[in-house]
Amino acid sequence: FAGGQKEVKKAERTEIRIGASVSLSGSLSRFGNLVKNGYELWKDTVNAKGGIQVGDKKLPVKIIYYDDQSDNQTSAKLTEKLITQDKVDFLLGPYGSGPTFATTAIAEKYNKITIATLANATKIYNRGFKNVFSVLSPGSWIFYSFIDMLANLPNKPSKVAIITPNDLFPVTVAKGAKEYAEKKGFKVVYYEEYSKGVQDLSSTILKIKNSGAEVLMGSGYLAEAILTVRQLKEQNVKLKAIAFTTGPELIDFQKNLGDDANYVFGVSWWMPQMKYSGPVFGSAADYAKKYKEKFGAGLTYQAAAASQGGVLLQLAIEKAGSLDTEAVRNALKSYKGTTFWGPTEFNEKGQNIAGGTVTFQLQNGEKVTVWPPAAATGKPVYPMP
Amino acid sequence: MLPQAIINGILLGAVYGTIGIGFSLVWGVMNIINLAHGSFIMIGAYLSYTIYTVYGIDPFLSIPIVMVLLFLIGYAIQRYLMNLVVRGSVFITLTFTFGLQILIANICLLIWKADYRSINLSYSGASIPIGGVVIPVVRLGIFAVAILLTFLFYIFMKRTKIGLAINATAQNYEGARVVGVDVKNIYSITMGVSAALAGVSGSLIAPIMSINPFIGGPLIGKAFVICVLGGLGSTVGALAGGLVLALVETIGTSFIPSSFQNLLGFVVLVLVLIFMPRGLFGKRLYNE
Amino acid sequence: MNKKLISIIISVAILSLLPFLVTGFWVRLLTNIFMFAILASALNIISGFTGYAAFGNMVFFGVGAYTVAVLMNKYHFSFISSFIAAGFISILLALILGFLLLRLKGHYFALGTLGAAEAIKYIIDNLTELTGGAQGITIPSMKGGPFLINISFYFIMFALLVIIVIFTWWLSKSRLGYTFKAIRANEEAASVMGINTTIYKIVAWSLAGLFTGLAGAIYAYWFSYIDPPTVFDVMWVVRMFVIILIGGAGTVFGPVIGAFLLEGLSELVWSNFLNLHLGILGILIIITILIIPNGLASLTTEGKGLKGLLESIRKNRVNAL
Amino acid sequence: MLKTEELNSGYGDVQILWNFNLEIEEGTITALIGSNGVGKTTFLRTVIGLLKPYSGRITYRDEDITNEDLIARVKRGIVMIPEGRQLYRGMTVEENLKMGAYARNDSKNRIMQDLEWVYSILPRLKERRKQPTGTLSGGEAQMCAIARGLMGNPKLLLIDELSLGLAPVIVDDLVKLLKELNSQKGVTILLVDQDVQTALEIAQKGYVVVNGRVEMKGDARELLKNPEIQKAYLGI
Amino acid sequence: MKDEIILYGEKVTKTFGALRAVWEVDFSVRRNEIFGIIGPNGAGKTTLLSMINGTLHVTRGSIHYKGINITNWKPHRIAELGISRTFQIVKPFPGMTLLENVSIGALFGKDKIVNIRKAQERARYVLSRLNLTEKEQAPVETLNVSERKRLELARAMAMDPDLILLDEVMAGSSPADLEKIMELIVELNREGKTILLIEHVMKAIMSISHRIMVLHHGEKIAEDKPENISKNDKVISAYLGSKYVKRSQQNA
Ligand SMILES: Nc1ncnc2c1ncn2[C@@H]1O[C@H](COP(=O)(O)OP(=O)(O)OP(=O)(O)O)[C@@H](O)[C@H]1O
Ligand SMILES: Nc1ncnc2c1ncn2[C@@H]1O[C@H](COP(=O)(O)OP(=O)(O)OP(=O)(O)O)[C@@H](O)[C@H]1O
Ligand SMILES: [Mg+2]
Ligand SMILES: [Mg+2]
Repeated sequence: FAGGQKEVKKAERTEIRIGASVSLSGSLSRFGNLVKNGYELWKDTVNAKGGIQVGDKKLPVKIIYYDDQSDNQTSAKLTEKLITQDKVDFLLGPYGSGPTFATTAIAEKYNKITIATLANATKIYNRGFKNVFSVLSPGSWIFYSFIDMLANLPNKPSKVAIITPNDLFPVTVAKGAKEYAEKKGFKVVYYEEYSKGVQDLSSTILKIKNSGAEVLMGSGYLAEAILTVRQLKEQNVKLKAIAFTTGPELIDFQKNLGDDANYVFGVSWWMPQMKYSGPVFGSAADYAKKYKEKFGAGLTYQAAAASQGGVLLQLAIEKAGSLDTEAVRNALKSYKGTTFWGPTEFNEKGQNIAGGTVTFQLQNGEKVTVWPPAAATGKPVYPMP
Repeated sequence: MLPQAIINGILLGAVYGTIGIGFSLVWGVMNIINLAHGSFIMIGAYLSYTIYTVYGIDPFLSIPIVMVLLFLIGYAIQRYLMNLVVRGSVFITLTFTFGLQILIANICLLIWKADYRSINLSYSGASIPIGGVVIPVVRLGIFAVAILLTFLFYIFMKRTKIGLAINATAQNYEGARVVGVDVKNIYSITMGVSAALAGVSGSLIAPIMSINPFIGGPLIGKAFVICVLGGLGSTVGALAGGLVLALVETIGTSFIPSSFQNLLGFVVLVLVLIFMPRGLFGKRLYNE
Repeated sequence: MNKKLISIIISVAILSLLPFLVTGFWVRLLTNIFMFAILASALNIISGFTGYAAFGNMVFFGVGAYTVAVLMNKYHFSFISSFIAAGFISILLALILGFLLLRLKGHYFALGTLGAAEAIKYIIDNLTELTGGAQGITIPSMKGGPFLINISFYFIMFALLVIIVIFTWWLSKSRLGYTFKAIRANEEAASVMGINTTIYKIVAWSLAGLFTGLAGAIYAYWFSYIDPPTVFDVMWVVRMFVIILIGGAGTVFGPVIGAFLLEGLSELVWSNFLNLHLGILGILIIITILIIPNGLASLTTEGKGLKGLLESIRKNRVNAL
Repeated sequence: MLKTEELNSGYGDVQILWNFNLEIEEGTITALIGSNGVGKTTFLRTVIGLLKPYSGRITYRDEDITNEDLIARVKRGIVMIPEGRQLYRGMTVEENLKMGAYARNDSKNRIMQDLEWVYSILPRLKERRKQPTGTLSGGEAQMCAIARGLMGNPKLLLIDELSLGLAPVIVDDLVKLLKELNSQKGVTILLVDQDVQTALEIAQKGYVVVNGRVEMKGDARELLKNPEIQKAYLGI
Repeated sequence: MKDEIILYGEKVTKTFGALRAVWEVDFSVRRNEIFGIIGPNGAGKTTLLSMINGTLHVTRGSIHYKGINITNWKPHRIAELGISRTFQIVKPFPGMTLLENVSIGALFGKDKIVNIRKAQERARYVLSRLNLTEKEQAPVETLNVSERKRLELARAMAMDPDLILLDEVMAGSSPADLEKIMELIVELNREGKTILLIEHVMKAIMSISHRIMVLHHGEKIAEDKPENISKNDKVISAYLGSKYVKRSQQNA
């Protein structure tokens, strides 16, 4: 009866089938396409060498993509399709925590492993799922390097403000930043979650002004980062430093803001300037070069994280020597190592607890890495002129 | 803090007003809730952006060009598509404009990609301090243009023959035909004018907000609220609706967390509907 | 009539066997189609029959889903009891909103419901303690193997669909159905005939709300993670309107036919055109309205053969200006 | 002035008018009478151009206007006061009247003069000039519709149900008005009315319509004396 | 019993802003009477009727039916008491057939038939009395003026009311149809129904009404038997006109 539910026999394999449902259209498509670039780059790199070593055979990688149209409901449906129709062996995750919630629930039902490349909302990993592993460290960590940098400044500020749209990932980030800043002795004089998707932040800006904050940390997305910088200026609010999670690393940010983008800080999970290296891609700089050859400019951490997802999967399969879910899961669990992306180690829930973050600053059009010192290519300009 | 919030609200409100006027016009005249209105605004913003980046023309100066282009787009859409179904039920026209909206968004996606864009003027961010408050220059300019155009539109509707004909057609299709109004043309002009107004809104938001092909949806949400607040079929109402919404948003969120900003707009909408079913300035007998 | 009955029985039989023969993806797809058919049928009661464009109908879906989520996540209720609770809360909400909003007419009503739905969405969004706020809330997944889980949800949705279709069928023949239609046609005249329009409108709205809320309840458990933007998504209502439109408003099977066509076709035909499918959906909507504005159900009434079909298409066209 | 030859017209598949022949001389008043549903309104709608005839010919001042659209016909001075009034409900009386002059190319001054003239003959409307027409009483609305027609400066005036819902005094006034228009301004009038007596009293010529066909035509006085007509339409 | 008053109003008033549409009108209608209301256009006749059946709010004063104060009741409750009305500007249910239109009246109205088939039977009977049987399945959009008016009447009759409020049901009807409707109204009256009638067709209202009330500028200026009304100077100057008097003398 339940013929459709049976697994394909493994003996006849000629390739490793990997499924990825990503947003190629709709509101998340900009990032969805970056993620796809990352997956493609990894796949080409592996297949150029004949594929992944599974036991005594080398099997090429085939990635099947579907477009979830930036809709959670659709991404769940497509994941079920990838598993039951296309019979994929593993899954690479979508962009964002929302769709990852949806796809990992399906994958768990069928006992398939997902490497969640761009989803680190804590809640995803608190559901007791066995089959989800995160490339990124917990979302709440992303401002750590920026806060560390502030704490080490000679003329360090004492009052900081944190704002975030009330959306899954940004709020996780903002809460983490608040906790860490307080731990480091800063006074969080203003913390606010504003409505997602607003086109006007003037009252929030006013409240920041009134709070006497010296430094602003903004969680959220590109549009909000641009809006914040612009309205800060309009309302004549002068701060000593401004930092964002998403925004400064993208070319759009500078294009949209011109000179006003100068000296804004960005925090990121990864920068090409970092001095990590490891198997598959070599060093971070090597990776950046490869990316540029294939896709031109515009490398961001999103693409790198996606490639890193592939790398982790590849290393685990090679270590397990099989495509069996159980074996690969064990290999991932016991993995501890460094690649171009940096260090990785998973806890019980599948979160990466070894990763760090970097802080950079836009200085006259250049992204200058300023923290941690080990990766730094320049000094932070503080306070902003 | 409050005076500044009020200033911010008023400046933003005029822009909201322009968003509402064109929407309200099409709704009032043709009984169409034009879900593609947000897309028209988006096209206006993109045109303004493109003219600025390619020819370096200031968005304030390119407003007439954008208006003309959007008028043509609106006119053509009405003439060759919408006129075919405009006599159908509310469901039909509504769903039709929804289809149109998806289509336009996707065409824009092909042309301009999903990237966020906005116009960065040399004087953006400049502001005039007066007393304890500051007035951002760009927003002041936008405010002035919005008020001016609202005024011109008001005159157009009240004083010109075409304006009267638009109104008459709105209220009695056959009655308008009988006195010799070319209703096909009037409908198309109406949509054209509405689109031109949307173009103005687009030009005005391009320097202060980020645009991408998906901003149409949220803007429609605003247009709804503004239109209902102000009352259907009233230019002054749309302006008032815009001001009220913007003030509610800016003043309201000065006292309560900003996460309630969107909630506030809708709560006001529902309250107004319950207590003043025709909005602040809505006319009786308008599409009843 | 007899022929119709036979084809219905055959369809039901096929749909009962199908999940045992196809893969999990198809089971999900069908479950999803059933859900949209339920939602569209529910909307059909208030909008198709009674003529009130309830744009905010998703409010019931969201509230139903959140009832299940909160009860199961926070208070460890079983699914069955949460499901029943979702039904009650949906009706309660319909009563409250109905008394406030059903005095409004036409577009104003559409907007009023939309406003109320958005307001409730943002309230749930801000009740972080209870609902998890914008971060969403997870629901304990159903226990069991994938096959069991798949067919369970399949048959729950299927049963609800059958119930609502039977109900609509009864409605179309009943005094209640006449009443709804009279209200749609001319409310003032209806009230002068002795119809308490307020009460009947609330009845229609509650029925729509009940079924929508129950569908939302199942959805939450099925999906195991919900957040406000998804379960209160206005675009879903628009999709339901498109479904009703394709099938035929105010008819019994229209919404079901529409759901199968729109959701099924979109899956089979154009979801493979990466990047383009949304545009295709737009074009499809426009073409449907240009050609068969009254839905497929309007086509069956005219004579036989291609000529009859073309004739009925011609007759049902919206007259151009 | 106006002539229809073998006119066939109707709604889609439902043909209403059959080989309809009618002729109106310039400067006269013609009455079109018949029971309900015989096609009088349909005829007027075809003449003004709201309906396209299936076949046949319409000539106006010896020019074939069969294929001309409604706007061109209005510009020629053919004006209709439609059944059911068709006012713009949300607009004021005055705005409605101004719309009546829509197709005219006259100066604003001329139009304002006409407005005053219309007000002078229908003073009730002047009282209500700022009231939205949707709230007028039935009879006031009828007056407004007639006044709007007059604002079109008609050469040929088609009136569908002049007296419908009007108080007898008002009907008297309007009848006087039509006579004046006809004799002093030379407006040609085609009048449809269920008050057959009044209609035939002011008309020179009458047509009787039965089931979409002209059944009888002739001098209005004679028709009034015709026993058949007296029996069928005058209730005598 | 015969002279029992079943409907009366005291100082009934309706204002729209500064406009006195109806001003302190006292009136009373006796059981089984045909009570006519005439008056110039805009005199407030329709407004008064709408207040009686609850579609318009009463500004001041009170209205009583069979001893119950029904002032400002909802229209549907008044319908349940057995009062039905027609609209001067007809309001059919579009998109439904004639039979369905009339069935709704039977399903609700006074005695609320629950069985659809029974309601349709009643509707058919009513339609046959109005010569509309042939058009039973026609969509209402295709009806002409007189048919629409008769449809209004049919719906009101299907509700099986005791009191029927008729607002210009004869306007636009040809003399032949007029005759039939007049007969029907008289017949209904003989069957025991009380009728309140607004009409500008003098021939009709003068011949079938038992009593006539005349409104002018919202106020009552006369109330009497038809033959006296047509001689009342106030009524002649405000409403009938001298020509009417002349003509009716001629015909007589
Ligand atoms: N849109 C329509 N579709 C089909 N039939 C129609 C339509 N409109 C009117 N009719 C039919 O056409 C016939 C003629 O109608 P018309 O209105 O021309 O009659 P009339 O002579 O003006 O009658 P009345 O005195 O009642 O105004 C009527 O029987 C009516 O049912
Ligand atoms: N909603 C309203 N707002 C303002 N004025 C109104 C409104 N409704 C009615 N009126 C006015 O009240 C007066 C009485 O109107 P009503 O309809 O009762 O007259 P009527 O006696 O029925 O006249 P007719 O014989 O012409 O039908 C009219 O002058 C009308 O313009
Ligand atoms: Mg007629
Ligand atoms: Mg009246």
